[in-house]
Amino acid sequence: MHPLAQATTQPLPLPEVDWRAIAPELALAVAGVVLLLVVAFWPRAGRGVLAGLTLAGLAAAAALTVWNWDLERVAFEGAVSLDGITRYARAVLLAVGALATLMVAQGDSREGEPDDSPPEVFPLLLFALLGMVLLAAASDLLVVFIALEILSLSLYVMAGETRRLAAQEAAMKYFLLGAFSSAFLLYGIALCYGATGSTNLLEIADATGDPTADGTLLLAGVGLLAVGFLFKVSAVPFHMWTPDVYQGTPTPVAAFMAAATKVAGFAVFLRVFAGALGGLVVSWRPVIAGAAVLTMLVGAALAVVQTDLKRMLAYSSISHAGYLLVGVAAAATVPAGVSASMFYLLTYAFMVMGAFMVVQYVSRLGPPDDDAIGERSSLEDYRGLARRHPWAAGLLAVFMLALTGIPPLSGFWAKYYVFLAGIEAGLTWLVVVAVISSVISAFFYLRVLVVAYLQEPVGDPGAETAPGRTPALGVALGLAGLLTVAIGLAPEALIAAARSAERILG
Amino acid sequence: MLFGQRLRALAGWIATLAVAAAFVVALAAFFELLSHPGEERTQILRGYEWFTSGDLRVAFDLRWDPLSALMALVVTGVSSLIHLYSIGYMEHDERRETFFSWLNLFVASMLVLVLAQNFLVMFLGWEGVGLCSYLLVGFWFNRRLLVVNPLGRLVEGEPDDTREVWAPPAAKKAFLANRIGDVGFLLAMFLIFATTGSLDFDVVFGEAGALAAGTATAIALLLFLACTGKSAQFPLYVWLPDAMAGPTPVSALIHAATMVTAGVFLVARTHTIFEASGTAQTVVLLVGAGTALLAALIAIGQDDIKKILAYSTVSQLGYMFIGVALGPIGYAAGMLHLVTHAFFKAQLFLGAGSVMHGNDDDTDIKHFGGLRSAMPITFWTTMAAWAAIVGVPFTSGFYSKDQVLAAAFEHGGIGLLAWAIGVFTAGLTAFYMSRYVFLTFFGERRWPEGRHPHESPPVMTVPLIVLAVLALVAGFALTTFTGEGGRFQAFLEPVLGAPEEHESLAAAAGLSAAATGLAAVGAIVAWLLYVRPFDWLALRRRWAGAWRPLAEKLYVDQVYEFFTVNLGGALAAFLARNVDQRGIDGAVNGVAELVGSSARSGRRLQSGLVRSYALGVLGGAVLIVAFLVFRP
Amino acid sequence: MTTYFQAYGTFAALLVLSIAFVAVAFGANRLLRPNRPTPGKLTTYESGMDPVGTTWSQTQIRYYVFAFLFVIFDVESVFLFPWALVFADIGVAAFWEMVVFIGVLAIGLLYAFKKGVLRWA
Amino acid sequence: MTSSEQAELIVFIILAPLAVVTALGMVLTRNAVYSALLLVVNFFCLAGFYVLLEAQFVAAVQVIVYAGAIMVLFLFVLMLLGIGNEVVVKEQMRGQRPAAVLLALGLLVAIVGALAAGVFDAEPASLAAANEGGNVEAIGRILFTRYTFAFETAGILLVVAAVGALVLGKRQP
Repeated sequence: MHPLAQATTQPLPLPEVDWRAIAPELALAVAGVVLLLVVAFWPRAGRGVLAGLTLAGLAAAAALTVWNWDLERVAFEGAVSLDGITRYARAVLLAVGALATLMVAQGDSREGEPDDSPPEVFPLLLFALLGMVLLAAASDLLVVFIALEILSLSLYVMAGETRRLAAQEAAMKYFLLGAFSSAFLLYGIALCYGATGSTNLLEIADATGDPTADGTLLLAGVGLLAVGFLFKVSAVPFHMWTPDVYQGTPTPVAAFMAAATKVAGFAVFLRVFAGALGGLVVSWRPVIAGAAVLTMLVGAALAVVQTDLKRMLAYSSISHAGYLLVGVAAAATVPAGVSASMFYLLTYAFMVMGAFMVVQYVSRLGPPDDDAIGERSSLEDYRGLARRHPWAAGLLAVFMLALTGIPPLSGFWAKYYVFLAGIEAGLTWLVVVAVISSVISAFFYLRVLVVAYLQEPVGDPGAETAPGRTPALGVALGLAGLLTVAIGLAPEALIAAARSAERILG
Repeated sequence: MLFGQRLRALAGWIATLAVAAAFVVALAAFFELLSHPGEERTQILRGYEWFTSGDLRVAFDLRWDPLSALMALVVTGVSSLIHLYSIGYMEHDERRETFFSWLNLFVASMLVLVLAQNFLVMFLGWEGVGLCSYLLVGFWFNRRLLVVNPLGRLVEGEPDDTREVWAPPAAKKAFLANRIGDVGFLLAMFLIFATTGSLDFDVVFGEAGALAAGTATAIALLLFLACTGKSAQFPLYVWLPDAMAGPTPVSALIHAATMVTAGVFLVARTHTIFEASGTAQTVVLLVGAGTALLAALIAIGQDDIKKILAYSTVSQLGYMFIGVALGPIGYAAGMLHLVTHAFFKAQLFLGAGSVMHGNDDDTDIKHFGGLRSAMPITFWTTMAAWAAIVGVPFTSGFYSKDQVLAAAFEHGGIGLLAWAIGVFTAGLTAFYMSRYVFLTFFGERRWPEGRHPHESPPVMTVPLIVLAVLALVAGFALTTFTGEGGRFQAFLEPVLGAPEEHESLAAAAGLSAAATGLAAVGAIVAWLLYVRPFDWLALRRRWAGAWRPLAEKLYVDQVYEFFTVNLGGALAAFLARNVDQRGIDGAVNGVAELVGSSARSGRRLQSGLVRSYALGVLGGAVLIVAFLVFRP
Repeated sequence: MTTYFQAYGTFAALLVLSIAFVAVAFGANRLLRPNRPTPGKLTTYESGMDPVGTTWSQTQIRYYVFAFLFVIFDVESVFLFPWALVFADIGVAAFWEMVVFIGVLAIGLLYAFKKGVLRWA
Repeated sequence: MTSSEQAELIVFIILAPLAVVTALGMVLTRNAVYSALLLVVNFFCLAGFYVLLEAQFVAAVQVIVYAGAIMVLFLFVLMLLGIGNEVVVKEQMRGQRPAAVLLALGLLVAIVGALAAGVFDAEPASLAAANEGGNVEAIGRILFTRYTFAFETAGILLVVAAVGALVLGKRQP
C-alpha cells in the first residue's frame, strides 16, 4: 500500500526512539556540534586540543560501536538497519577517521609558521564521518540521500580548506560534479519510489519479487542510483574528478576522501544492490561488471603515465574501485562477495592512507613553495628518499607493495578474496581482467620504489629542509604501517568478522 | 659514525656468513633427511598459520623433501660462493651494503620459493625473487639513468631518446616479462583453488589425477606461462640478456644459477599436474627445445661476453625444460642439468666478472685475447666450466646433458624431435662457448694501449676454483656411484616418481657419442676460426648476410619493441592526451589559467574541463539507463 | 461541493486582476504622458549626484553569506507548517522533534554569530 | 471528461510550453540576469504543476524556497561576480555542445522510455487517501512519524551547509 495512504488510515504511530541503535552516530553528531562550539567560543584553541577532542569523540563512537556489536535490527521504522555491513563499516570508518584526524592535526605548517588550515576542519571531519557512517547504515533511500549529502558537503568544504589555488580548484570541481551526480541519484530515488511505492529498501526488495510487474521503471531508477554511487566511489566513466581533486586538495583530506568515501560508498552500494536489488541482479550485473572492467583498466593504464604521486594514487584508487566492483557484482549471488568487499575496504583504507601520509611527510621536506599552487608531490621529490629518510621510504615500500598485492601484506588477501568471490559467482572473465589490471598496476607502484630506492636525489641535498617535528603524523604512519603488515600476517580474525557482514538486513 | 663505517666495510662478510650458515644448516638437514628411508623423506614443517577460514587453510608451511633439499643446497651453496666473490667485486661500490642486503633478501625469497608447501607461499617467494631481481638489475642504472615520460619530458639521459618510458630499460623488460608470467601463476592458483578447494601441495597433487583434462591443461599451461617468464623461455626470454646490465655476481646468482631455474623447479614440483595433461607436456617440450636452439643461434652472434653467457643460459634452461617435460624418465635428468648448470654457469659468469674486473669493466670480446697468461686462475677455472658446458666426457655437463638427451630419445615420438634439436644445439653450444673462451684467453692480445689486465684478488678466485671443481666432478659424483639411472635419480624418486623400467642403456653410449662428436666438431671449428691466426672479422664482413640476423638476435627484440614501445607508447600518449587531459602538464596549465583569471571562483568553470567531466558523467548515465531500459 | 479547481478559481481571478491592474496602469501612463527625452532625464537618478561607473557594481561577499543563511532558515521554516498542523495529533513527541531540529540549527547560528559573520563592520 | 479534468488540461496546456520555453531560454540566453529571471518563471510553472498534482505543500515550498530564497542567492552571486565585465564564453574543447545536446536527448529518450513502460500500466495510488485531512497535514503526519529520523538528519545537513558556506565565504580575499 502507498505509504502516504497508510499513514492516514492508522492512528498516528509515535516514532519509537531507538537510542541505542544509533548511539555511535549520536556520539559523532554530538562531538561535531561540541567541536563547532569550541571553535566558535575558543578561537585560540590549538590544533592539538581540537584533535584531542575529535579523537575523544571518535573513541566514544568506537566504544558505542563495540557495545552495539551484536545488535541486529532495523530501527526508526526502516530508516537505518544494524547488520554486519553497518558495524564493519562503522569500525573501519572510525579507524580511518582517527588516522585522518592525526594527519589533519599535523597540517602542513612547520614550526613558527601560521597554519593555513582553518580549525573548522575538525568538526567538518566529524560531520563527514557521521554522514559516512549513516550512509553505511541507511536502509531507506531518503536517508541514503541525506547522508550522502552530509558527507559530500563536508568534503567539499574540507577539500578547499587551504588557500592554495589547487585546493580551491579541487573543491570547486568536486562540488560541481558532485552536485551533478547527486541530481542523478535523486532522480533515481524518485523513479524507484514511483515504481515500488516506497523508499524503504526492505519494501523495495519485496517489490522486486513481484514477477508480474514490468520492471522497466524500476530499472531506470536502479541505473540512476548506480550512476550516483559509481560517482562517489569514482568508477569509470564517473571518475574524472578524482585525479584533479586528490592532487589539489591538502593531503590529509585527500587521504580521508580516498579511504573513507570508498568505505561508505561501497557499503551503501552493497546494501542497495546486493541487498535490496538482489532480485534484479541479472539486469544490473552487466552494468556493474562493465563499469568494473573499465574502471580497473582505465585506472591502471592512466596511473602508469603519471609523474605526480598524489595523482598516481588517485588513479590507483580508481583501479581499486574496479576490484571492489568485482566484489559488488559477485555479492548478489555469492555472500562471500559481501565479506570479501568489506575486507578489501578495510585493508585498502589503511594502505592508501599510509601512502598519503608518506606524501604528507615528503611534502614537508622541500622548501615551502612560494607560488602556493599545490603541494610537493612530484615523483621527482622522491628520488633517493631511501638514503635520506630510510623510515619513510621503508613505509612507502610497505604501502606500495601492499597496494600492488604482494603476498605477505594485507592487499594481497583483499584481492585474493574478492577474486575468489568473483570466480565463485561465475565471473571468471571479470577476474581475468582484474588479474591483468593488477599486473599492470604493479608497474607504477614499483616505479615509486625504484625512484625512492634506486635513484639519486636531484639538486642540492642541503637545500632540503627538515620536516620539523611530526609527532601526530609519525603515530599515524606507524599505525597504518603496522595495520597493513599485521592484517597481512594475521588476516583471519578480520576475515571472520567480515564473514559476519554477509547477511544484509536491507 | 666510525662504527657505522666499519659496519659498512663488514657488510659483505656479514651477508656472506649468513648465507654460509644457511648452507650449513641445509647440509645438516640434508644428512638428517638421508638418514630416513626413501618413503619417509618428506617432512612438512607446519609453520605459522596465516589463517584458516572455512575450507581454506593457508599456513606458512614448509616442505623438506629430496627435491626442496636439493634446491636449497644448490641455492645456499652457490649463493655463499657468490657472496664471497661479491666482497671483492663490489669492493669499490659505495652502496655495497645495500647491494648485500638485497642479495640476502634474494636468497631468503628463493628459499621460501623452493621450500614452500603450498602455492601461496611459493607465490610469495616467486614474487620476492622477482622483486629482488628487478632491484638488483637496476642497481647500477642510476649512473646512466634514462627517465623519460611518455610525453617526452626528459628528466635525465639522452635528450632525443623519448622511447623509454620511465625506468632502466633492462629492469623494465625484466619486469614486464615477469609480470606477464605472474598473470599465469595467479590465474593458475585461482583455478587450482576453484577446482580442488585447496592450495596445499599434498591436497592439490592428490587430486591432480582426477582433474578434467581441459582443466589440467589450463592449469599446467598457466603455470608454464609463469615459467616462461621467470625462466626466460620463448616467447618471454628477451629480458634475460638485457638483465646482464646488473652487477656480474647478480647475473651469476640470479640469472644463471638460481632464480631462472625456478621455472624448471616449478614444473618438477607440480609434475603431477603436468602429467595429467599430455598437451601441456608437449608444449613444454617444444618450447624448451625451440628456445634451446634459438638462444644458441643468437649466442653465436654476440660480441658482449655477458650476452653470450646470457643466451647460453636461456639455451641451457631449454634443455632443462626438455628434461622435465618428458615425464618420470626425464625429471631427474632435468634436475641434474639444473644442478650442474648452476655450478658451471655460475663459474662462467664469475669468470667473466673476473675478466671484466681485470679489464676496466670492458665486456667486448673483441678487446680481449691472450688473457691466459695475465689471469691464469680465471683462465683455468673457466676452461673447467667450458669443458662442462661443452660436454667433455666425464665433466658434469656431459652427464646431465647426456641424460636429458637420452631420456628424450627414449621417450620417443615428439621426444625424438627434441633429441635431434638437442644434439644439434649441443654442437652449437660447443661452438659459441669455444668462441668465447678462445677469443678471450687465447690468440693474440687485442686489448687497448694502457690497459693492464690483472688477476683478481683471492676473495674472488677462491669461489672460482670451488665452482670449477664442482663443474668438473659434480656429474660424476652425483650419478656414477650406483648404476641404473644413478644415485641422483633414486634420491629424487620419492618426489618425482620412478620411471618405468627401461631397456638397457646400450643405445645410450651411441647417443652420447653423437652429441659429443657434434660438440667436438663445434669446438674444432671454433678453434680453426678464432685461435689460428685468421682474420675472422673479415670473414664476418664477407658473410654479413648470414651474420647480421644472429648479431641482431634474430630480430625478435625488434619485433617486440615495435609492439610494446611503439604501440604501447602511442597508447599511453593517446590516453594521456585524450582521456586524462590534465595528464602530466595539464595540472600546471590549469592552475596557471586560474592565476590569470585572478582566482575569481566563477571564472574557473571556463576552463572547459569541468564541462567535459560532466559530459562524461552524463554519457555514462545515458549508457547505463539506456542499457537497463532497452535491455536486450 | 466545489471541486479542486474551482477552489483555485478565486486565486486565478485575483492573479489575472492584479496583472491587469499593473498593465492597465502602465499602459495608460504611456499613452497619456508626453515623451520628450533629454540626456539629463535619461541618466540614472542618484540623489542629484552624477552617477559614477556602470550600473553593475560588484557586491560584497557578505551578502552571499547572509543570503545563504537566509536559504537555510527558509528551509527550516518550511518544515514548521506541517509540524504546526499535526502537532496536536502527535503531541509532546512532536515538540521534542522540533526542539532538536531547531536546536541543531541554532547551534549553527550561534557559530555564525560567534564567528562575527553577522556583524556588519 | 469532467469539468475538473478539463480545467486541469487547460492549465497544463498553458504551463507546459511555458516551462519548456523558460527552461530553454534560461540555458540559451547570454545575459545571466535574464537567465535567472527565466528560472524564476520556470519555478513558478513547476509550482503550477505541483498544484495540478494536488501537492500544494510542495508547490508552496517551490515558491518560498526556490523562487524566493535560492533565487536571491543566485542573484547575489551574480552581483558578486560583477556582470558588467561579461565573460566571453570560449569553447575550449570543440564538440562539447553538440555532444551535450545529443547526450541530453539520449537521456530524455531513455527516461521517457522507462516512464512509458512503467507509468501507464501502473495502478495509481489513491490521491484522496494520501491527502486526507489536507495535503500539508498529511505530509506533517508522515514526516514527523515515519520519517523522523530523516527529518532530524536533514537538520544536521543544513548545519553542515551553513558552516561550510561560512568557512568558504570567510576565506575569500
